[in-house]
Amino acid sequence: MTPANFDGLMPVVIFMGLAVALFVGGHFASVLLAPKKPSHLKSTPYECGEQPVGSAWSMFNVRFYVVGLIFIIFDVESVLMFPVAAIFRELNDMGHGGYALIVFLSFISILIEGIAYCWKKGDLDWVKSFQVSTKNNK
Amino acid sequence: MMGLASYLIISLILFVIGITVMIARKNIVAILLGIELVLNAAALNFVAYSRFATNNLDGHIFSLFIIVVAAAEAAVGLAIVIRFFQIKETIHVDEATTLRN
Amino acid sequence: MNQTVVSYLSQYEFYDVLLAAFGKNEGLLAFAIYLLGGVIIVGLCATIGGLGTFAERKISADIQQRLGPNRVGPYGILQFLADGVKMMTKEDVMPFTADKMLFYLAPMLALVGVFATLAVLPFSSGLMMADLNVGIFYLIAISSLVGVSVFLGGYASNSKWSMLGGMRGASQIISYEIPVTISILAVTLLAGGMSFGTIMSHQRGLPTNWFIFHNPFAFIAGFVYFIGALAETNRAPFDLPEAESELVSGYHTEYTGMRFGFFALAEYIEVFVVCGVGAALFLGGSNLPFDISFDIIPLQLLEVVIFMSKALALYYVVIWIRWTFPRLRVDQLMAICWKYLTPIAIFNLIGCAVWVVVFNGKSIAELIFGH
Amino acid sequence: MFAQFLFISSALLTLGGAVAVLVTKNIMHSCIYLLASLIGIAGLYATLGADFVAVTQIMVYVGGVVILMLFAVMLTGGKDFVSRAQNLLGLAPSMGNRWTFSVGILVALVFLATNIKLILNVSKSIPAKTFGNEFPSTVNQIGHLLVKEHVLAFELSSVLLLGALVGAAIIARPRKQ
Repeated sequence: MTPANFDGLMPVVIFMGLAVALFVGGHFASVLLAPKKPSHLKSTPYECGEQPVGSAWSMFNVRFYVVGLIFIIFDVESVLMFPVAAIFRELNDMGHGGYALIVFLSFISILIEGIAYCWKKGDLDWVKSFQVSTKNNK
Repeated sequence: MMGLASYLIISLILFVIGITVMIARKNIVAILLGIELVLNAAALNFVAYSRFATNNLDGHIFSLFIIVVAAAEAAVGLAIVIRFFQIKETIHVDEATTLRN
Repeated sequence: MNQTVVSYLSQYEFYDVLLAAFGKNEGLLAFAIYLLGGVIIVGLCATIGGLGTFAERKISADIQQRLGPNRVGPYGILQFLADGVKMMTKEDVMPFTADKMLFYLAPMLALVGVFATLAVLPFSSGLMMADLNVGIFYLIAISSLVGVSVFLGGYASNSKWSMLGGMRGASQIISYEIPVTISILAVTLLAGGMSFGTIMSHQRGLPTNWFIFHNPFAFIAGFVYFIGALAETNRAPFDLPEAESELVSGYHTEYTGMRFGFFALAEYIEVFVVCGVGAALFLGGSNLPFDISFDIIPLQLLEVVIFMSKALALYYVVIWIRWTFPRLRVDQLMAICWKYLTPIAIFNLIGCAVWVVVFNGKSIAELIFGH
Repeated sequence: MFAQFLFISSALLTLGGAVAVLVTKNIMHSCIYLLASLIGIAGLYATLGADFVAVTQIMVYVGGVVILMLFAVMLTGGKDFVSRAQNLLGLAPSMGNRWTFSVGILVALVFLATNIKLILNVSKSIPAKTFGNEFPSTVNQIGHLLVKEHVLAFELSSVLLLGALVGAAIIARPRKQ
């Protein structure tokens, strides 16, 4: 395999630049073409015609965080599994298939323990998570 | 220009800014942001040394595990922040005076 | 390996002519080729995204026995241009309580996240823009910017509908990323590499070599990927972040004019991207049947056509599903992700790993017909 | 040429984002500046030829940690957000004052002064390598390292993550006061 060079990364940067350019260009066109008649009522947040009460930046239920928490753990585990999965076939062809399988499966089994724990404790239930956990935690 | 020294200096500036954020802020989430900066500076150092000083990729593995540990740290740290907020109704770090609850 | 459009073109004679014209500066020439290709692909995908809105309305009209848009151009096909012009000429309204910087930034992040994925999309074996060694992994990673932008769009508007939609949207997108990632992990394991070039080269020839027909586990993984991708792009029946009967319009309630247009464009292009990835990972991508190996440019264009037709067929299925199934409830949404798709995806991954070891990586067809 | 461009723009993004994290008074904005800084670091990894680590950086931080932090800010906003939205306080609360900033900057300067000299010596003692334009893949090597030399760390990291999941779920789980 011949080593690739840095120029292979160019499209990534170019596409990001094109996205920014499209954004700026679209904004520019909009500034040129769009009418500008601001009024106070127009720029109130839309709440079906009612006068908004308070700010929307208020507290949210903790279950959003618990979902994010489970996500990030799984995300990191999948990151670590990617290089091992990428060479799994190669190891198998070299005759280390059994060893690779053991390494891989023991990694995944700990992942399964995590999801089983969260399932049992009710963290995966969107609605019931509150009642179940109050029972378990006193 | 793209030598070892420039990467080390970028990493040092990042580290120093992270330390400053950790000291100057009184908001616990902002302190966690500073910790992330510090950890990233360390990981950047590992990868830079791995390219310029050695011929193997052990530095990459190290920074990979730093990223893993940083994610776990952020998860647990933010959980503590949320719990702290439920008890004290603030996330000012000076209010964290008790070791129980 | 790592064939890009530049290294593909460099085997022809006119490349040397171009190189001489650019003063022997290979980097500059590569930049010019990539920029041209990027503009073409962005234009193509923006057109596909625009036509997507048109196709959506036409197909829904078909399904509901209506006519759909038919005024602008023949069969109303220029409707998307009319929509675009309309968006540009609408007033931009920003709520006075909004967080101005983030309000501007959110649509841009969505656009950057979606466009950056286009760089690695394998349109054909030779005319691929970038064949990174971490191709599919890069695609998953950079597309998570869309989740951030959905959250920021909801937060910055400072409207209660937007905030609810943004929170729901972000948690939905990150949740469904897990089954999608694990399904892709199964494909990585079967292909033995993360770059799209490697993945495509394993699916050469007859459709029996496609990964979806490789083994039973990969077959299920294909469907898990598709369901998860529907949810990640906020398509019905998973369109809870923008459920108009519950949340007005979700995270882009306060977005008007061009900024709303950017969100809509990003969403439609993202649907095309996930369909393209599904086609590349599971349906053989741009490979010609029967493993034809003449290397001429018209054949490359044929490969592009094959890739596009596979991706657009999946696009049709996406629209079809939208107008067939009712929307899920939010607790059902989370239950499907964490209690069904994720365990099934992990099971598929284990199954694929065991399959590779037991059958030495051979597909079902190879085992039966034995070549 | 392109590598230099990537290096300079990534370095500017990294340092600019980090400085903005330091000076901004809005916790939401500072999360977004952190995002910019982390993407810049991913670009720096790419210039070092570490493609897998760069993408891991984007995947874990952009997709995970930053979203988690944004969620945590929303979950702990409460009074602070309301007071800022109604402009009761000029600044966002708890983001530090002049006293803490001066202490922090003092510490930073001391640290900077002691380390600059160290770094210059280190970079002199390590012979300068020159690299061409090559960008070889690191994925396969990292995979082999993970299943051979570093297999214990690989397995233990999964135990660490399990511990973090269980611990954080117990701490954050909603319960009655």
